[in-house]
Amino acid sequence: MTDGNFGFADQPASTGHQKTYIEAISDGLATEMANDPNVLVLGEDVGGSFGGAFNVTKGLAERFGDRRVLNMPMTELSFIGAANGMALMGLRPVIEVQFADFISTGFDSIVQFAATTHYRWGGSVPWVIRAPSDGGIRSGPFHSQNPEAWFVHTPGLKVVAPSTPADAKGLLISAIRDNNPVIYFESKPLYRSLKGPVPEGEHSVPLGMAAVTRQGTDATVISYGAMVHQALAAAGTLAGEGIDVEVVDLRTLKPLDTATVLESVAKTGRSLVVHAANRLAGIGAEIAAVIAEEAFESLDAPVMRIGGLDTPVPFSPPLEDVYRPDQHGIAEAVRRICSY
Amino acid sequence: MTDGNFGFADQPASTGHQKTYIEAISDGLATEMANDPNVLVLGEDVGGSFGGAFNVTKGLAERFGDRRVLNMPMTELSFIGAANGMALMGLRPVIEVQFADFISTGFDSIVQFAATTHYRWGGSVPWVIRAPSDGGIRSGPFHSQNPEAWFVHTPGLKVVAPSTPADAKGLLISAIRDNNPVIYFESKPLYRSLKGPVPEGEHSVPLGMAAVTRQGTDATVISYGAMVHQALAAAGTLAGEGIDVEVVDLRTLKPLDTATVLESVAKTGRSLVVHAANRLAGIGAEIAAVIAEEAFESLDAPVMRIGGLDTPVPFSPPLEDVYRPDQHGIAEAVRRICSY
Amino acid sequence: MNLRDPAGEDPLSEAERRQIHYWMRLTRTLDDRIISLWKQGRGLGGTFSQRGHEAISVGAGFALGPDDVVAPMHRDLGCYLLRGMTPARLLASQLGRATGVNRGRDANLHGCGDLDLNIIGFVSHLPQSMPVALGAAMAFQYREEPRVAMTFVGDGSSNTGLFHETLNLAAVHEAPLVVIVENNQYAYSTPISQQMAIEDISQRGTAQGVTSEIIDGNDVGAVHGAATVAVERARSGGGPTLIEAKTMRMLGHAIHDGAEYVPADLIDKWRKLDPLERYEQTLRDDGVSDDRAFGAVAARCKAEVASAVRFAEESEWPDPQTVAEGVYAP
Amino acid sequence: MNLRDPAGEDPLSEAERRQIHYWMRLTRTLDDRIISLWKQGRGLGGTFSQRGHEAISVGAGFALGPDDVVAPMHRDLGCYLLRGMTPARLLASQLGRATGVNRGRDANLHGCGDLDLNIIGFVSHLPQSMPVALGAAMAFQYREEPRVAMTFVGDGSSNTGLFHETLNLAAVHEAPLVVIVENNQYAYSTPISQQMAIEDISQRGTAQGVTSEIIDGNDVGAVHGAATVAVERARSGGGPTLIEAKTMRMLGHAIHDGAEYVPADLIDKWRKLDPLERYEQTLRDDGVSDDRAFGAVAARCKAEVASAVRFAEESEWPDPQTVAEGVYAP
Ligand SMILES: Cc1ncc(C[n+]2csc(CCOP(=O)(O)OP(=O)(O)O)c2C)c(N)n1
Ligand SMILES: Cc1ncc(C[n+]2csc(CCOP(=O)(O)OP(=O)(O)O)c2C)c(N)n1
Ligand SMILES: [Mg+2]
Ligand SMILES: [Mg+2]
Repeated sequence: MTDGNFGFADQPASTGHQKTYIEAISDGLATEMANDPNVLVLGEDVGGSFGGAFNVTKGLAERFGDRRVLNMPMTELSFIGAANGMALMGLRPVIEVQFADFISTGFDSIVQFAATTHYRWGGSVPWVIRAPSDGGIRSGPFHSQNPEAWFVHTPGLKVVAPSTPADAKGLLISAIRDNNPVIYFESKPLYRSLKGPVPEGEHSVPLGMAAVTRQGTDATVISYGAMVHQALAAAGTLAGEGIDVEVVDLRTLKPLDTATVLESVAKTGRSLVVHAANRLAGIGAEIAAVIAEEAFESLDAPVMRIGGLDTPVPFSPPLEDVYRPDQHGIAEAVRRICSY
Repeated sequence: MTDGNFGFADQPASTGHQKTYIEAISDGLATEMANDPNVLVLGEDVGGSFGGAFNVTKGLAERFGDRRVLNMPMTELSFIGAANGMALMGLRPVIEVQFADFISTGFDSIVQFAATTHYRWGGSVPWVIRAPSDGGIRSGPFHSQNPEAWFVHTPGLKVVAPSTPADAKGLLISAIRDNNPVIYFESKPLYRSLKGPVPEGEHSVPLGMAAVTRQGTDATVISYGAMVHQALAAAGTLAGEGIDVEVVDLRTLKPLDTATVLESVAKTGRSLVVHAANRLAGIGAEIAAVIAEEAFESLDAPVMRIGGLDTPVPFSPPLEDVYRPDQHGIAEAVRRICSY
Repeated sequence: MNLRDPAGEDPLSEAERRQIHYWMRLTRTLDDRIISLWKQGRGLGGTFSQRGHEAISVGAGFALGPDDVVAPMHRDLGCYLLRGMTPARLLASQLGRATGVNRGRDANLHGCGDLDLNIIGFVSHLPQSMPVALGAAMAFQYREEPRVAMTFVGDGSSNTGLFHETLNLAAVHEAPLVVIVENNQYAYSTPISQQMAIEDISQRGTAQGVTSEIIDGNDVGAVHGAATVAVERARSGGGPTLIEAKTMRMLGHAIHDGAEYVPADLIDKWRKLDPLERYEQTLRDDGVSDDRAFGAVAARCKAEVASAVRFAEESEWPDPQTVAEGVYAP
Repeated sequence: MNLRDPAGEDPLSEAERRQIHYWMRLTRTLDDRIISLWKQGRGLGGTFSQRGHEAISVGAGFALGPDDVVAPMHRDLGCYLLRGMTPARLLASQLGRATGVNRGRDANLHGCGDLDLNIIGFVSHLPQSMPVALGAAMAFQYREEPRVAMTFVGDGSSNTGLFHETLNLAAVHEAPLVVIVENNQYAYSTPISQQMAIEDISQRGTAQGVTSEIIDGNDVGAVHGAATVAVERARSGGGPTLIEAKTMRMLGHAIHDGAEYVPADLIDKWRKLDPLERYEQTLRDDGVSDDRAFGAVAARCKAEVASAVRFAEESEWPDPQTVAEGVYAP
């Protein structure tokens, strides 16, 4: 599963145009809409000339027609529910929730209906929810949430969280093509701050495969989304101190690619899991538990976790800055496990 | 925190009348209603002569008047929201969701409003949601759920899950007196199958304290709710094989009493976490991660987890029986860690 | 008698009317048998009776064409049957067998979905079938297919936000959706007077701009007529319809519930309005059928149900090895 | 002019009318200043303008007594102010300072709650304030206190299930609740025609059995009059009221939004109906005030806001050491 997956193997570092992370999402969406007439977009404010709170869908209504880009009233529970019905009838709706924080308003339609339907009676619900998530941009407790753990814990869903423009496009296309409900957490802090090469046209990145974004021998940092870049920055700092860090980007949170994680930890013997979501009972706990159980004999230090505090995401910069993991905390934790 | 807490120290094994687990819940509720006029009950079908789907509130309307036991329409989102307002005004509503499975319908009122309010502006929201949870009783994917992990991951909530009649009463009373939103997961499979001594009148068990329900030296099994009894049964079997198991009953899932867990693991060096909820990204992951990080040096074997499969809870007995952890699987896992 | 036709003539052929009667009788027979099985301790988990709801589930379901889609709920046994879900599969499902509709994965009528029959299975969380049916209707619009989606919902469920959201969205999109409200006056133990401050649920549809009306839910002709008009409206681009069918839940909420909270005279009143007996009387009056024929139908239904019970009880259990299969679509 | 009084006499004293004017002017002045601060890059995060909504938030809020409780939303700046939340605290909150209402924990007007002022803070998830206000009203009923709860909600929010559920529950309990619907014709970029198939939101209240009416939301007298009647109805046991106040959102959804999607002539039309200018004209016409006095009020408001800006900008930041404090009530 992880063969050929090291060192950006499927992150085409040298091909494709430079695009921001958010442009890559729009590109992926337009590419798949052009490719498959069953793909349609729905959400609050996504239609017309406006194109959504972040302009991800701007231009789609013009290009593909109003019938394929539907403005919804502010009623997440019913429009995700309607997407369940569309998907059962063979369409592939791509739903935008305006902020990931509002996904909780549509909770039942996701965790009770969409997640359970195939298991119970075989109906297939191929939708994607695009959820602009994460903080660090001073938007307070209701526009900064990272609710992925709720969905990873729920049987029947898939969850992805790209960290690069190329993956943003490639994972979105795979998510749309997948025959199951997929929640696609996009990173607001990366939207316009991160640029990278993105292949033109067809480009898919398989769900369920982590990437080893940086090879190293001394410790493994496992992360996803914006925190991958904090991990890489910390790795850069630590390289100067003679600590060689391997960075694993999970990319898909459900199903989890534990094989890649365990392979890396077997090599390094030290591991740290990092996410911006609340640390307590977050996905980091699952990964740490898997490592603790399955890599027990390779461990030279306890597996550590860094995550958001067990508080709502505070608004004020001095508070959010201590709430939120960053490269300094990551570097410090890696030093600790490496000197264990 | 754990002093004097061993061997049922605060589980009054010899005092109090014998009551079933469900009678103990009703007793706790009536005791606190008699004690505090601010306590009122609301939920679907809880009122009148009926007294709820499980009859927990039967007799309360007659005893305390209809104004203190309010039948609600089937609208969890708004009646939990209304409880938020009542609680802000100084009442202490005890909300019954008919099955824990339906707590997801009121999700926003819990995770967005109730959980965040004190942190954001100091309003205090002292309610309790009573959620009849867990399966093993052939009631299928929508009447068997164990959704506690969603709430443990959410900052601002407290979560309890009693395993004995005495704790069912004592934790309920403490939950009602707590000035925060508390979700109280009661165990349907224990309702009428478990009887035990329950102190009359005043009886509270503090939130946030685990109990060491069985002392042992070879391995620690950490659990809560109905699974505690499976762990005890397994410990009985294993005692015959010369394996002396300590059983920790968490009782409160948030805040977690990690001190008691770590103390036990420090002693035994081997640990297994068990819950009926889906294993993947469940609370067991958090506990295993804490043990892996903080008890690293005491561990003689990898910390293991047993939980529900990553599927909806299946209805048919042969399926549910393999879905659901039991004493045999627990005993087997303990043998494995003990022969590691 | 079809309320649609002022001349009093039923637009249905005699054969169709006999079919409707057959489905009602089969529904009643199967329902009665389920209750007796559960009382004998041969059931598994809980189960819901639909007694008294035959006119609604059969009358409305009969108005659909084969390509239309339906999302029924827990008291719509008749609708499942007439769409082609056999008593054998339904019973095997309720008994948790591998041969049941959901292969032992879901309880009673929950999750009895089969897209080959254009039936969407439901979840407990009421009324989740509403937005799903709406989504199906919007898919038909999107693909410009002349298909209609129908769903059923209770009085209790009509208090939920999802009910209102769905009606609003359906109205905005003029979706080909038909919503049948089964107002059986109770949600579990809670009478309608404690659930809402209004008399008629239909006004909730009107308030969202959905064409709404009230019918006698124990008159299968009335139900079928209203449903037919609504289905035609939907199919011809006239948008959604809400039909409030007034009826009464004749037994407890579910098998374990004795419903002591329901006044006896309310039940007595509605027993006299039994939809099956009334339809038989109409067919007799109209000379479409007679007691001999009814006897033959009853015998046939009894035999079908008996063979279904045999099939279900003799069916194998699901293989525990397969428990984790099918969570994801390939 | 108060619509309640057919004789055209305003039941408010002249002093009260000048107070209302003051609150409207203060609201406008603070709002304008917030916009200019943010445009100058001195803001933090996003912020919402309430321009054009002064008549609603002030007129309705002014109908409450000190013991009544209010749960306002993101465009109800005026209501916060007249309940006693000072511009200084509000601005410090928006700038994330330790001296702000929520001590840096929440953004813009979110979470500006203070039970000493009987204000409940709101969360983003709309319209969560509705059931919370209902619960407060039910608490007053339970304790037999003569208090009323009021809340505000937008046209967009009136599509949500929670809106309907809350109205239904309020009607069933005849709760002392007043719901002000600010129909400003847009939810973010979505015009009301794409949100609902109906003209008037008030009919959604009527459909649940809630007394409902429509008023001119740019006429502060009308708003205050209707709110006063509703508050009195609630206080005297007459149950809930919904008031639909028609208005227009004059700027973008939030500070970053240029609202290019709004037709210019719609804005032009409503600009002529500016609630503050209209009220000044009324006060002039009625001889209650004059331009000199208005000038003095404007100057006072400007000074108050200027000092609030100074206070807020000079306030200390929250101590990062405290970040984990206050999650739980002791
Ligand atoms: C969201 C939700 N909450 C609670 C329940 C539990 N429950 C099952 S059926 C029922 C009553 C439903 O009443 P109604 O909609 O009138 O349907 P009926 O059973 O009368 O046909 C309740 C409360 C549920 N299914 N869904
Ligand atoms: C449940 C939910 N979904 C999405 C949003 C994002 N959002 C914030 S305000 C808004 C529009 C609200 O419109 P309306 O209720 O009319 O209030 P207005 O802003 O016009 O005053 C939206 C979609 C939200 N706050 N809550
Ligand atoms: Mg009913
Ligand atoms: Mg609006």
